[in-house]
Amino acid sequence: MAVRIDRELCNGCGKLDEPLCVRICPGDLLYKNTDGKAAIRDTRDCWDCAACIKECPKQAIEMYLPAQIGGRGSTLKARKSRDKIIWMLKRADGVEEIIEIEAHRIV
Amino acid sequence: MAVRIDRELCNGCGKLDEPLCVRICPGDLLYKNTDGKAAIRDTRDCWDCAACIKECPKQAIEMYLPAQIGGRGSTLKARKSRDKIIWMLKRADGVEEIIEIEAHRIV
Amino acid sequence: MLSTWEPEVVRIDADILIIGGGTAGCQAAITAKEKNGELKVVVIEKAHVERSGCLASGVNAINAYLNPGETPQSYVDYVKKDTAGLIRDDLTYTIGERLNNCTRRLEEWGLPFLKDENGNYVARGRRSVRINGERIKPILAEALRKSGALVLNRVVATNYIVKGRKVIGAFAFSVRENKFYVIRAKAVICATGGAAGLYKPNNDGSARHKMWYPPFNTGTGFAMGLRAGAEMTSFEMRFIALRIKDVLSPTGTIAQGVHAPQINARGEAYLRNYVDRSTYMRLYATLKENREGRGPCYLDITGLSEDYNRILKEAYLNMSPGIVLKWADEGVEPTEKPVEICGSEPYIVGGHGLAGYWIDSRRRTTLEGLYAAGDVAGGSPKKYVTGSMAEGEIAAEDAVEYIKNITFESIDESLIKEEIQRVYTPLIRSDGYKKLGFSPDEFEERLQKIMDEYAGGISSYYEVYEEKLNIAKDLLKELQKDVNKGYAEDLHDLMKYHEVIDRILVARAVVEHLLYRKETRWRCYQERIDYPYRDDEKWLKFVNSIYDSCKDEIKILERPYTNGENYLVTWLGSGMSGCKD
Amino acid sequence: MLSTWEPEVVRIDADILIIGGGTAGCQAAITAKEKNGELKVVVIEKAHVERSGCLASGVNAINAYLNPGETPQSYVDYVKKDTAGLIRDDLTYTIGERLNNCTRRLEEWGLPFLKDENGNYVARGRRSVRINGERIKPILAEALRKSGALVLNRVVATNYIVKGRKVIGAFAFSVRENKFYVIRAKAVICATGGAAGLYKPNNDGSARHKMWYPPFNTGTGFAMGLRAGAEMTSFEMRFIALRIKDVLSPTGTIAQGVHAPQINARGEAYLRNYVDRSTYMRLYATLKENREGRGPCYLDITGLSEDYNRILKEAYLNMSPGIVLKWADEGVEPTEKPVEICGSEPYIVGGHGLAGYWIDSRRRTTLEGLYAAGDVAGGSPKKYVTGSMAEGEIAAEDAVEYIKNITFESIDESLIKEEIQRVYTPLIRSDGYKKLGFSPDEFEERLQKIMDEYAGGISSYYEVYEEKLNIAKDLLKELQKDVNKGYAEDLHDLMKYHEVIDRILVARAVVEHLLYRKETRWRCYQERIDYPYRDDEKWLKFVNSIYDSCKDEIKILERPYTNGENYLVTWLGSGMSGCKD
Ligand SMILES: Cc1cc2c(cc1C)N(S(=O)(=O)O)[C@H]1C(=O)NC(=O)N=C1N2C[C@H](O)[C@H](O)[C@H](O)COP(=O)(O)OP(=O)(O)OC[C@H]1O[C@@H](n2cnc3c(N)ncnc32)[C@H](O)[C@@H]1O
Ligand SMILES: Cc1cc2c(cc1C)N(S(=O)(=O)O)[C@H]1C(=O)NC(=O)N=C1N2C[C@H](O)[C@H](O)[C@H](O)COP(=O)(O)OP(=O)(O)OC[C@H]1O[C@@H](n2cnc3c(N)ncnc32)[C@H](O)[C@@H]1O
Ligand SMILES: Nc1ncnc2c1ncn2[C@@H]1O[C@H](COP(=O)(O)O)[C@@H](O)[C@H]1O
Ligand SMILES: Nc1ncnc2c1ncn2[C@@H]1O[C@H](COP(=O)(O)O)[C@@H](O)[C@H]1O
Ligand SMILES: Nc1ncnc2c1ncn2[C@@H]1O[C@H](COP(=O)(O)O)[C@@H](O)[C@H]1O
Ligand code: SF4
Ligand code: SF4
Ligand code: SF4
Ligand code: SF4
Ligand code: NA
Repeated sequence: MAVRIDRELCNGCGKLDEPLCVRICPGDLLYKNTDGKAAIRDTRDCWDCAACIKECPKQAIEMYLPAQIGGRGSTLKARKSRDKIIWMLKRADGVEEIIEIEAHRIV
Repeated sequence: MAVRIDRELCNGCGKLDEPLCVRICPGDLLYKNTDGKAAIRDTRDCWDCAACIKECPKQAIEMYLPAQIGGRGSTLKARKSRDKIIWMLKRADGVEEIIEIEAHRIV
Repeated sequence: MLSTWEPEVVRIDADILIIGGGTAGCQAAITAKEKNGELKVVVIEKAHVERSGCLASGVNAINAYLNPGETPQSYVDYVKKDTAGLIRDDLTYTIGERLNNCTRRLEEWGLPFLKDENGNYVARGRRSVRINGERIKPILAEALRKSGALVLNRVVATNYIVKGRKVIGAFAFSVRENKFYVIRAKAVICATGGAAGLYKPNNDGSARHKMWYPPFNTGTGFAMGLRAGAEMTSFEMRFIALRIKDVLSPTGTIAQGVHAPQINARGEAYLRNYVDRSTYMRLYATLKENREGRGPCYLDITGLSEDYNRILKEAYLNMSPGIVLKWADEGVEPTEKPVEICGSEPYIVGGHGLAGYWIDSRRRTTLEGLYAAGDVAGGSPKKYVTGSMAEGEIAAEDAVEYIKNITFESIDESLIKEEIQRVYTPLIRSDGYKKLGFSPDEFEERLQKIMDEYAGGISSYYEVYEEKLNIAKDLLKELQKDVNKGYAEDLHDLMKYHEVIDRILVARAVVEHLLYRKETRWRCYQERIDYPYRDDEKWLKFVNSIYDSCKDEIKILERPYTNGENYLVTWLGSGMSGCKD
Repeated sequence: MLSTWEPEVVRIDADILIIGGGTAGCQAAITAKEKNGELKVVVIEKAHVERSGCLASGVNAINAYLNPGETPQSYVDYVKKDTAGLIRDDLTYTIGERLNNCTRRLEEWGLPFLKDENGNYVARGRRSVRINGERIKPILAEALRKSGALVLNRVVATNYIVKGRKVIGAFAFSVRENKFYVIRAKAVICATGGAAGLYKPNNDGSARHKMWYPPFNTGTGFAMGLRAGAEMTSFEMRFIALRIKDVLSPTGTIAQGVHAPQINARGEAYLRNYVDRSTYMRLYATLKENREGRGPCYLDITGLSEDYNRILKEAYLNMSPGIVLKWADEGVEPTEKPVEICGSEPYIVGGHGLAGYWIDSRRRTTLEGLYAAGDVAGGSPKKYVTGSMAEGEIAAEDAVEYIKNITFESIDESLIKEEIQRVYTPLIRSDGYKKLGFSPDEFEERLQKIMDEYAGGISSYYEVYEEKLNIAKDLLKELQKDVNKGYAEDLHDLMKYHEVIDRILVARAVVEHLLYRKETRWRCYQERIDYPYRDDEKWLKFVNSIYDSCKDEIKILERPYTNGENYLVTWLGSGMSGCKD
């Protein structure tokens, strides 16, 4: 269990045939639910690779650690631009941190 | 995962407020589903104590071993009478065995 | 917010309240009613007394019975020898005195005992007799019903009601109805059994509850006692059962029952290399064979005649059907191959081991008005079914006398409010704050991982040492805080939530005990690799603990071993009372 | 019955078919198209090439790059020394020749490399440079797209199409559509990566897939090769990663990146006690500290300046965000405390380790028309990203030449029918026979339990010996039969079903290899406690295997180690062809 989809924020990627998160997940874990929103088949199968959270244009997916390995509710979201990735880390105690990293040197 | 409820055989214990299997399970794992039949909350929580399979008057519940520990589909059912317990062991290869044991010396 | 879940408060007054309607609890209730039929005796049981606790599946022997030639003292001698010299002789002796009578009672109620030609019980070793014990729990439950005690099934105790150092009742909630119970009592007997699920079990995922000890015995009795300031003993002596691999069925049935030797992968009867063949050494030796390249190990039943196929299947169907299914899945008859054996997860259990409430010979705990009996009571290992019954009897007999001078105490309403809040808050969180929380299952995984890795679980061959134990200690304290972020979806889930809460506290006590005893007294059960030898000079004494709930600290104290003398159990803790102001 | 699930059969002819669009596969496709833009190059990928395989999350270093002063030969020397003297020099050398060029290509495509004042790459050790590699896979995928190769995403290869000992294409199915692919090819390059999930992983339950290696790399390439009769090497050299505990994030980032020492619980830099500090000895030493009472062990980053908090977070966000969340959950900055380390589950992977297809220096396997590159190719450890790319290049360059004289082969229709049957039967069973079956997850649990307990998983400190391995061998054979009772609910489930099928076969090969090598060459990776020493005289040679699918037997053969000389890879197996008649 490691990603959580905010059903308020997710719009099912509108008119796209295949939502972006569904398209990207290397484990084929995400699917479009009957309610038109993204859902995860089995949270136990998630690798925590963060591909989906980077891909979601609505920042509707957040990653967190399972309690088993010490997870306490800190979350990670991401927004990607053409050349950067902007990480949004939110600690369980509310402290937020933005980390921007170069990701693609456009040549 | 260790008990399986046959939804054809189960009649939800008819008019009983609380089905017999629901009443007996030491783990409170069984409940009456919206369809009126018994169901198990989470098969992973079953202790394999066999209380429910002894209790069911319809022999609708069978016990088996999870594949993880070598389960291959052999099943165990039981029928109790006032003084005896009759076990019905069915091997995955189809071989059946009935074992009757004294259970209560009525005095 | 609370209102959506606000339970109906049910108030009951009981002369004697028995928590846990298992082996000890049933016998306690029956005894109390026999002594004085006028008394209001109430039993609360989280499951249904018909099939709850250790006996849910049945048993196939009465493991504590004095066959001809045995005496209470010979029983004490045996138990002491098997426990590296450290037991409470007084407790064991007073159990020994009653074993055979408890056995006879079971027979009177209709439990089928196997008999020889002369009508005597069929011995299975010097202190054991064979039974067809599949129905043992319904039989006990019937006797309980007939006794006239009031039985509340599906009612889960959560805490004692405490006044100063006196227990005046208990709180409980129903998993069937939206009801919260406030039960006042003149005396309370705790008979909630031991604790499984503190450690990562042998199997995981779909088979995670395929364990020897009932996964539904979650140590709540210990936790309630700790929270109330009761003194506990010997939590460092974890009981680790030598069991049939995968299905975790008991081994005594064949080791003792048909004298099957323990052999290693080379066919050697490896116990021959050991002078000490006590219960824990049989386990230790098995692990050693495995570690040194001579495993796996087996109980060899291949020499037996074909008759034993049926005998063994019956014996296990009476107690632990898992192995019968395993034989079927392997397509073999029992005697066709040796059965592989392994060590279980560590349990905290006073019926096989030494851990539990610190009690006196009347089964009084260090809290006034509170008794303990059976797997939840410490100091007297190898009591099993009949020993647990014996303790239930002793406690009930004393309680019947004790309450003569006791009147009901008034309960501070704010205590009730607080406990309702504590108990039901996870459900409330599930309404509003679910997004941030974890389920009870997830916290249980965390607990078991911590204990497995840092406090000597299966994956470290049960070995412990200071540095790791200190980490366990810290992580458990953090986990205890984190659980407050948990939620429960329904009443069943709420029960699981409190089970985790309770297990964490028990685990914390286990870790403190393991940290304290700086020797290795019982290999595997308590194996401090930084203090690898038994040291009678310094450590032939009890390690006890009291939880200080104000400071949230477990304090360790020592109690001397005094050979056979009766103990005066005095209260040394501060308990819940101290932190109110 | 089949009809309900009868898939549409899609037929494709490819000059070069590449199975697996990961690091090696992308580079192979790009290279082939660069060499000859006219060729029809097809890539099939079970996930989506944009974020599949090892690189899905990103990486933060190019671990195989020759910094100034290093040469292909010094690279060979280092890898050989780190692998107890047994590698394929020819393979490692030919990788070494291309490492820096592959690195430059990544930079050209836009991967951000850190540079020093002089515009040189920032070295992270002698053969490693730092990158901001979060986007590495999308960058590779973009280059792939531009190459003009045809990419089929969500298409899972299940088997090669084999004629005699020649591979003439592959079968595959879509997890998005009800389509079965029959792809003919003049040459096939296998680039499916290694295998995780053969063993019980470090975490279970809700965290079971929190592992280092991708849980979605399931060893299908190995299994397809085995079923087709290809020769495999060194499966006994399991790669076990030293990783950050709980989150399993890589450690090189701090061990090599900021020179953090490995310390034990007492603060001692315990590697000082070892002359040999090779990769597996760093792991072995860590386990030893733990076993002997000096654990846990840590990478000590507390000495670093505060700047490193940001540096380390960035580095890990670029590759493995788990540890960043862990720091957040603990409420600490990275340099506030040492990070605890542990050994991972054993993986079979040719990119870090030695296991994989037996190939020649052109990356030809022992089957005609079949190449292997990257983590699926054996003999050349420590190739990492750039080494995998190099192998993709070498294979593609040779394939472009090879196919000049090759024409498409006709495919026997009955082969197609058989494979459709094999692939889709679990879905059919789900219609009718579900009652008797188990899900893929349940079989995976079984597999992992067997491997953990009998073939040297985490719970036995990775140690193996003959008796237990023989049990694993038997149980795996039985499991292989039992899986036939499994079912799949949908196409996703069907993929998982075949992943288990494939893992079981790979696991069987691992066990045979472990049984065969009667020495201990690589501690932990291959630690035979019944043969505890390295024995160069007898065992400085490769242990290889070929699966005989007719007899369902894995045959072991030996291949000599010949210092640096090119290998002629000849086919010694009988393969699938033999049992048709
Ligand atoms: C688990 C187990 C135990 C045994 C065996 C096999 C197995 C699989 N074998 S052999 O392997 O040794 O061979 C037996 C055997 O053949 N012969 C024998 O004499 N003893 C055996 N034991 C040992 C005895 O059974 C054991 O020592 C006694 O039964 C212990 O009696 P007691 O201490 O009463 O525990 P219990 O489990 O029976 O009852 C506890 C009850 O408390 C309830 N409970 C718990 N928490 C509660 C709460 N918060 N609120 C309300 N109720 C709450 C429980 O539901 C339960 O009903
Ligand atoms: C898992 C992992 C690996 C690394 C790292 C961190 C982590 C978390 N780190 S550090 O820790 O070392 O530091 C890296 C690092 O920083 N630097 C580095 O150089 N290498 C790292 N590796 C090693 C390299 O990444 C690795 O050696 C190469 O990427 C291997 O390349 P390749 O052999 O191509 O494997 P792949 O996983 O990229 O691709 C396999 C593809 O095949 C697909 N596939 C598999 N089966 C298929 C089937 N049946 N049908 C169709 N497709 C089918 C997969 O989906 C995948 O796309
Ligand atoms: N190897 C053995 N030798 C003698 N008694 C045993 C042996 N194993 C178990 N027992 C006894 O059998 C009873 C049940 O044990 P168990 O099944 O291990 O819980 C206990 O009284 C044990 O002391
Ligand atoms: N070329 C090499 N040959 C052998 N061992 C090496 C080589 N380079 C690095 N190492 C080992 O890797 C460790 C770290 O080296 P470095 O990566 O240079 O910081 C050293 O302790 C060496 O044992
Ligand atoms: N302690 C170490 N000393 C030197 N190099 C290391 C150390 N740990 C990891 N590395 C190197 O860092 C790279 C990535 O390693 P890893 O993160 O363990 O996969 C590899 O090239 C390793 O050889
Ligand atoms: S990518 Fe985001 S918005 Fe689109 S379906 Fe997935 S969660 Fe919803
Ligand atoms: S984090 Fe990775 S594995 Fe998990 S759901 Fe997202 S894309 Fe899939
Ligand atoms: S006892 Fe049997 S018939 Fe009654 S509800 Fe349960 S399964 Fe159905
Ligand atoms: S076997 Fe026992 S634990 Fe499992 S569902 Fe039936 S009664 Fe409950
Ligand atoms: Na271990």
